[in-house]
Amino acid sequence: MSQVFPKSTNAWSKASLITLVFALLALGWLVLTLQRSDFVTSANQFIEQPVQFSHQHHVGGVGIECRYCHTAVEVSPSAGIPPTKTCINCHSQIWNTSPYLEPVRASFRDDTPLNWVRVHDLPDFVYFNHSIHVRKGVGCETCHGRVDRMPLMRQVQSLQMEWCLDCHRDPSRFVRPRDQITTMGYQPALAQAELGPRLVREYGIAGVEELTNCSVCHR
Amino acid sequence: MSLDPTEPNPEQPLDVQKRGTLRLRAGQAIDLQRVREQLQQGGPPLWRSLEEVADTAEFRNYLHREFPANASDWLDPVGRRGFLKLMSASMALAGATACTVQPQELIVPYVRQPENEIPGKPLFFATAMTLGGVATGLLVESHEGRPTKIEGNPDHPASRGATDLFAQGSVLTLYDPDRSKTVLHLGEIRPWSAALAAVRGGLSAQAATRGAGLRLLTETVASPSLAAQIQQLLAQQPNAKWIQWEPVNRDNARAGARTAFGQYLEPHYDLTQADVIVSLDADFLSSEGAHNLHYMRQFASRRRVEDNADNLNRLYVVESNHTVTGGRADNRLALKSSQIEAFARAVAAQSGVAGIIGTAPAGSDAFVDAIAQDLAAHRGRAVVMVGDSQPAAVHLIAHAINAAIGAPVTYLPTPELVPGEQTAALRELVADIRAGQVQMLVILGESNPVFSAPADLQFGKAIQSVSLRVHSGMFFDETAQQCHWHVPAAHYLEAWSDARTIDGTVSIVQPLIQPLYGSKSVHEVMATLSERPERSGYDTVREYWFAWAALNRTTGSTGSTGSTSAPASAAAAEFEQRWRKWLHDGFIAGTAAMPTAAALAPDVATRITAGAAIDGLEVNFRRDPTVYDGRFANNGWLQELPKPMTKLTWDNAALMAPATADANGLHNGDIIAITHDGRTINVPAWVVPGHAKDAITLTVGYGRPLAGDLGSGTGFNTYALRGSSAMFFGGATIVRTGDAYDLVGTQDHWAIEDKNTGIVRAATLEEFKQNPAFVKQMEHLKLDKRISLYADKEYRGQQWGMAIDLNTCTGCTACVIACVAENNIPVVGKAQVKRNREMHWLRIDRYFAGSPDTPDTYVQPMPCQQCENAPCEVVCPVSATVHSAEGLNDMVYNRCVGTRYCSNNCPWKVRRFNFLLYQDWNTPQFKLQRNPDVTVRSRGIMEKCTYCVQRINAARIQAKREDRAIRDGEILTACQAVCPTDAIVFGDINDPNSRVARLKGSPRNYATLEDLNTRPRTTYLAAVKNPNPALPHNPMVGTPHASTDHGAGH
Amino acid sequence: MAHAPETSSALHGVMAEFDSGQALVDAARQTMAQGFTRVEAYSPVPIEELNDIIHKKRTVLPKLVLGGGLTGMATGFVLQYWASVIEYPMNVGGRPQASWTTFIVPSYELTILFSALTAAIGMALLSGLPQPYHPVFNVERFSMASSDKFFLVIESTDPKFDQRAATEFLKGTGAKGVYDVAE
Amino acid sequence: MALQETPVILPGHDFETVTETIAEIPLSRRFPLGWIGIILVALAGAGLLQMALGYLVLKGIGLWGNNAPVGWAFDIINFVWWIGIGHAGTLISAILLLFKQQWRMSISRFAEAMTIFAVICAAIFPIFHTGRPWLAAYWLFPYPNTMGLWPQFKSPLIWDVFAVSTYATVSVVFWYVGLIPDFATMRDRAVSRVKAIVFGTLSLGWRGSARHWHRYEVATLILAGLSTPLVLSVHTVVSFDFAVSVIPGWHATIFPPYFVAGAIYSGFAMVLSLAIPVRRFYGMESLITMRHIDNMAKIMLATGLMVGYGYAMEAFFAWYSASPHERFMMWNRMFGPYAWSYWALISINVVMIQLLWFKRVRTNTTLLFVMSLFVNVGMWLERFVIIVTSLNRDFVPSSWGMYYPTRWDFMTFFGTIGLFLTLFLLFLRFVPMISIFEVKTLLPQAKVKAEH
Repeated sequence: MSQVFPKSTNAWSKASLITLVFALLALGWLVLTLQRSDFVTSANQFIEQPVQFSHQHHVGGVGIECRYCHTAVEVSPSAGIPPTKTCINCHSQIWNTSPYLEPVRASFRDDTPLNWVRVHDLPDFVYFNHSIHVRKGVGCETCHGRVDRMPLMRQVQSLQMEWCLDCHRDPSRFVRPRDQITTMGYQPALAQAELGPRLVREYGIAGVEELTNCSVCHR
Repeated sequence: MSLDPTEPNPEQPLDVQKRGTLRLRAGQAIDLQRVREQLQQGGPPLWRSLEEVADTAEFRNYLHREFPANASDWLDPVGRRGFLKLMSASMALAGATACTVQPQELIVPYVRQPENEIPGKPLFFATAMTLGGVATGLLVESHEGRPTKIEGNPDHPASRGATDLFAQGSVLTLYDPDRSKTVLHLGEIRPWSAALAAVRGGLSAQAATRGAGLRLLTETVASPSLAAQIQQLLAQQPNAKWIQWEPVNRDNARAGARTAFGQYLEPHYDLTQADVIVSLDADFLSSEGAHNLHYMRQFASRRRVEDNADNLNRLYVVESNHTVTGGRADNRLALKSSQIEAFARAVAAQSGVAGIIGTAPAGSDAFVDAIAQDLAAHRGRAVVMVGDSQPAAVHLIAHAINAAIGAPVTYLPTPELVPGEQTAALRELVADIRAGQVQMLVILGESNPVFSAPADLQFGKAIQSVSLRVHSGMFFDETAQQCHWHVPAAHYLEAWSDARTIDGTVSIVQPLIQPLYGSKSVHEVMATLSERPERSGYDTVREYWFAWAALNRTTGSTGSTGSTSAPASAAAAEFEQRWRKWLHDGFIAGTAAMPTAAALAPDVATRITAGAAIDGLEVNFRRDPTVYDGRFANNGWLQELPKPMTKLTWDNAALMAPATADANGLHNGDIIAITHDGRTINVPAWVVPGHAKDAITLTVGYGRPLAGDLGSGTGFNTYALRGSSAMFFGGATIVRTGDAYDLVGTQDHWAIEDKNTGIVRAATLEEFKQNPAFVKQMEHLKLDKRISLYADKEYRGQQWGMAIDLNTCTGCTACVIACVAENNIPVVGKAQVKRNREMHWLRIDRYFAGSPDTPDTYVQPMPCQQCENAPCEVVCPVSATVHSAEGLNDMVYNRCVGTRYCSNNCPWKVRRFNFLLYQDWNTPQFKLQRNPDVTVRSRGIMEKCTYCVQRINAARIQAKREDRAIRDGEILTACQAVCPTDAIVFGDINDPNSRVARLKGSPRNYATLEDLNTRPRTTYLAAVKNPNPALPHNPMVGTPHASTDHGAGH
Repeated sequence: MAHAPETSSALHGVMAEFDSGQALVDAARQTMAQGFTRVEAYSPVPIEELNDIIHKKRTVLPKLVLGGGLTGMATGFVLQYWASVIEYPMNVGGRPQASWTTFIVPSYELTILFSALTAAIGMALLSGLPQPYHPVFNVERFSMASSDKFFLVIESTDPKFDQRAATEFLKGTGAKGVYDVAE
Repeated sequence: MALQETPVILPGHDFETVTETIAEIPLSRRFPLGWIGIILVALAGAGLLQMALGYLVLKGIGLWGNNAPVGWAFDIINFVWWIGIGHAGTLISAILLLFKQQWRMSISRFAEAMTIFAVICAAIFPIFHTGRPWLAAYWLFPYPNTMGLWPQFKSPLIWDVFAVSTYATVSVVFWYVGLIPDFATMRDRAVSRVKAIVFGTLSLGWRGSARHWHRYEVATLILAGLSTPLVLSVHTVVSFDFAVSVIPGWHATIFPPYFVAGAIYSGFAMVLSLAIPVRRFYGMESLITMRHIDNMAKIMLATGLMVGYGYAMEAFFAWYSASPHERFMMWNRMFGPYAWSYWALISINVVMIQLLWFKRVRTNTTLLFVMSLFVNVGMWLERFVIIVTSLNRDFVPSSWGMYYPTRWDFMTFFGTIGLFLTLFLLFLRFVPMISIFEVKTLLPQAKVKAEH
């Protein structure tokens, strides 16, 4: 028989080709979306910690300044996670019998460190330095978000390279005065478009050519 | 097309390592005649190996025939087992890497944060490392309590910031996973208390005889507090004996001084004052040992010709082996070690030393005359130096010459506390043991006498009769195996101690880390022999110095038991202050020894015992340039470090002159049987141009059966040949066995033809004076203006560059190992080095010029040239290597996909590729060592010198935080920091006042391969040599007369 | 059986079979001369004259391909310029960022890629392919159209179409056989 | 000249016999024993390739002999070799079409198939020779990624990516377009319903209408017109990998034409290596006649002479440049440790090829077959010489080093030959190996007299 296919095949074949084209486009879109999703970046994910430490309470409620605990932030690449001693400074006086804080007391008693789970985890080939960012007017909030509203610490930014470049290509959009570094919910006194470039000049922030050099972050 | 007929049988994986790589077929000697002819006819002006010059058909055939293969890959059990699993995993990876979520990581903060410790910031602690009875002052970089990198202590009066390659390598030994970890009794794990009890038991058994059966065997002791402990023991056990033993000891120098001056003294030459230096087998320019660091710096200060060309000194070297120092000589004479005495006598006779007569060895008259005249012409500004391997007689003669010519030399007490002649002491110990007088033997330290003692003493066998043998060392080595008890010893970075450096200055050795295992410091082991057996090392050291401080509070020198009237608490507080200062500074100021008024015995000439002449072949024993006496045999960095002159890695060999090899029909890798004093060993031959004829040099320390995973079985045990009567040289005969061995070097892999392209440039002092800009005339494409298709890119602001002075560089290779340590460079192993896959970012290129018998040697450190118009960058498809605004040729490991195109397109071939997973990702100890500021590279990634970009970044961040510019000299690259001669200078080339900019302004400054217009940021300062015009010398390399159109002319 | 005139409403047309290309061309000329407009010829090998005789129109494909090629070239150049000059300018070996000479090759390759894809896909789409079902296949003899027989179809949509007259006319053109083509 | 008169198709063929001869092979249910035997060997080779590549991904590029001076070796040699081989197919189907060479018609189909399979084999190497192929596979393509980074478009390797992927795509498209009418023939002749559906789907419903043919002919002509500059550009771009570098022996302006000529040369050798056994085995002597063989041998001679000219020019430039690096490079090629490879390639590509001046040689299929194999070896050696002997000794003598291949190098290389043969044998069995409709146009039946 010469006629191999039923008449409906014509419609089917054309429909399937159109579907294929759209499916490929959708797949491409999916991949591009997925690679920036929280699933991949680990942003906004609940992370179980040995002690459910609430930044909301300590920062927002009690009003402890960031640098009380993260002491190295102005001098070291690492902001520093406080030693148990820092917790005990207060918690030997208040809530000193709370079962909630037993791991902290146990740590201090037994001289065994607490094992916190890293929330902001950059790849090992990225060399981020807190001290220089803080010195040049990048606020804590810019990268870490409204910590004072986080009952549990979470990552709010993607921490992907394009996100880093966003600021390194034009820091004037993000910098703030040095005395506002630890402010949560900072509002610029002037329009950022005016203040930003001024701070960039004042703080001697390097130009885009330097800031986007590979070896600035990768060594 | 059968490319690989000699491919090894996969059934025999071990053979792969041992097959001949660098040899011709056994039995095909080099045609030396042909070599000479080639050279006379204007053969290659620069050459790297003899085969290259000879250009023999056999050599070429061999090159075609030999196709080594990687047979072990067939047999790797992990590979086979994991094959399917990883296959599927890798396929999954291929699709899924983009979406991989990083594994969860823990943060473990301190419970109580130590003072001064800022997480993420390295700290530097001053300490010192002792080797061979001399300490070097160090600064050790520590990251969160992990020592990671050794630097020299710039404030230390003796070394001024330089370190040698053993100090650089020592940090790896700390983390060596093969270190001994527990107390062992006959191989079984025991608690420390059991060892303590055994020692106490042994000691109390000696009480009756007041220690008559007790012997203590240590390394050369440079620690005052340890010496005090030992003296205390000897006071309590007056019949006990203490023996110090180092296989590469300084007996000859000590004996020479004792005979000449009546006391053990250490001569200190002031090379800054010396216009003429005569080295009689003294290898004082190699980066081995604290003393050399001092001399190298002084020597280099007289090789800089920018301000005053007449500053240039002249170095004569007379030696048997071709050493680093020989390579730097302005005039060099290769002479058998046994003839150097005669040579010295002849010089002495001509220099007016009364009572010494002698005729120069055949053929060296002119050299003797030239030296004698030069010495006479530079009275008061010339020195004669003698190597430790020369017998006491030569030292005596040199003392006499130096006295006669008024050499700038002072005599100081020795750095070791109790100098002596060690071989004799060891011989006496063995005699005592044989006589049954010894019941208890305590062996401390790394000198490993069972392995390293002279073979004729049969030390290992002899001590079997001692009923209690206790050993403490960092490794369960050959000696530990022959002892009842073994106590793991602490590394110097783990324990408190103290030590004297070459001029007597004391450093407190402070630990940077708690002992990784249950190790005990030597002080703690010694304490077990005292009435306070559990005294900590810290207490021992501190108490000793407390007592010393009490004596020296006001007087400043030892002697009076001055009355200490001050209350105890005030004294303690004051001491605490001083102690802190000592620890901070890294040394105790004012402890340097005062020169002794050494009077040369008037009858010195009669005290010289003439050495016996050696007819025929002579065998020399020398310490190894990289594994020292064998104690670093398990140190991968040092094993893989190419030996400065031979460029061999992972092995030692019988070094010999081309003429000797020729006469015996030998070629590189041919195994010869060397017989000396009735003992025979088999060693592969390696031909060294410029080696003395009829002499063979063996380095010791290889062939250890119990060195550890890396070191065991590498090389050949030459201690087995060495006897106590001829510790450094003696007569020998050799026989070719017909077997061959695979010796692997990093440079002479294969070479036939060379070409002169002005990579190395040199001139004599005369030529330099006539034409200071001689380097410019050596460019073979003389373009006045570099033409380019593109507009020149302007580099503004801070621009990094480097200048390397070929006149001060000695080729000691300390920079290579410093680079390895700083930049987490992996060790690849012999099989991979054989495939040209060593990972060193910085290599020291070594070229010979002239005839194979009397070659000139040129060395050239070759890091990344950091070209402005970098050929590597343009060809990278993924921007993994691009230029930074500061002119760095950035290498981004995480972006690299590994096409290797950049390496192909690099004219200097300074890029290194991780062909396999070279980095050890599993051993936890090695993880501790790594520099956290440098990415650890995985396989499939290109890497290269970054000018230590991590240091640049650290300095830049520091400077920006302080709102200032980076100061000149604030950034030292790792190679620059370690360099004993300050030959490497790094800095901002746009700052006209920076050191590097001033050097780049020197007329000697040139860029290699300038005609490619890549504009390297690394440039070189051409060498200026100062040969005696009265002696024949090879034409300088790269000079106009040598740069005739060569290369393609063949 | 196909030539049994099933005079149902669903008739695609009438088909004539010829032995040679020459015969088909001759028949086509006659048919067109007769004033038929909805005609199609089928042959196992390309016969360029048939298109000129029957359809008289050249295809627009070349113009489409030109458009595709220019799009490819622009895509290539703009992508490279944007990526290396605007998005992330880097100093690569001291070369200028907008180094147009080096952009030639990818632009050139994309020109060809886009053109070729336009040509192939355009050809198929203009011809209404894929179209696995077609009434002409209902004629058993038509399976020879891809082997060694030549066919001419006068379609029923032709204003002048009359099944009987068309059949008769085709028989008169020297056809080896004339068949009804069911829809 | 009698040969000149040898027709492109031997007498005795008409439309039916042509269809029959060619279409019978894919439609038959029979698997010839010889075919089974060869494909088993070929499959073993392909399996070897899979194993070699799998282990390579697992362990790293260090399995191969590549090292620090010689960063590229078998990997890129094989890549260039295979890409070069591919060129003959496109040349036959595109350039000869533009030149209206009728003899191309019976060999174009399988020459094109050869092109595609050769490009597949070639494409394996650039991906797998990278240290991290799992990244190279997509970092080399421009796509909007989260790193804000794009490929570095100044690198010839990126040009390669564009050139090779375009070449692969266009070749497949061109080949498929050429197959559409033949798939229709297969559909119409298929006995089993399954085959009818498969070929029917592949033919897209091709009916051979005048309108179809018109657009088809236009499209084919355009594709040929596009493929011609494409094929010339591909090997030009491949040659840029070398010519754009600074390495003596690579950095040469003569490379693009020299590489293209070499590619066509080796491609025709491969077509001959395949055509000679295939026509005998499948009894296609009447369709692939001595005229084809003779013409191909002549092209081989012509391109071989061009390649020889290239060698001469390389040597001349080295001397004339007055650059010591260039001169040394040439000296090293001729007398260095790999001199054997240089002289082997000269004796094949310059000396042996002169035999093709003789008609007796060109008509001796056995001899020609053997020679074509030698030419393939010779062209492989040419790439060996260019890549390995240029890299092993370049500027700074201290960094010189020798290269020795390992068994993994050989396994990968022979593995790709196995893969190639597997694909080619599958093609022979399941796809009409000669263009049915094109061959028919050569027959008198297809001739139409113009009216005017």
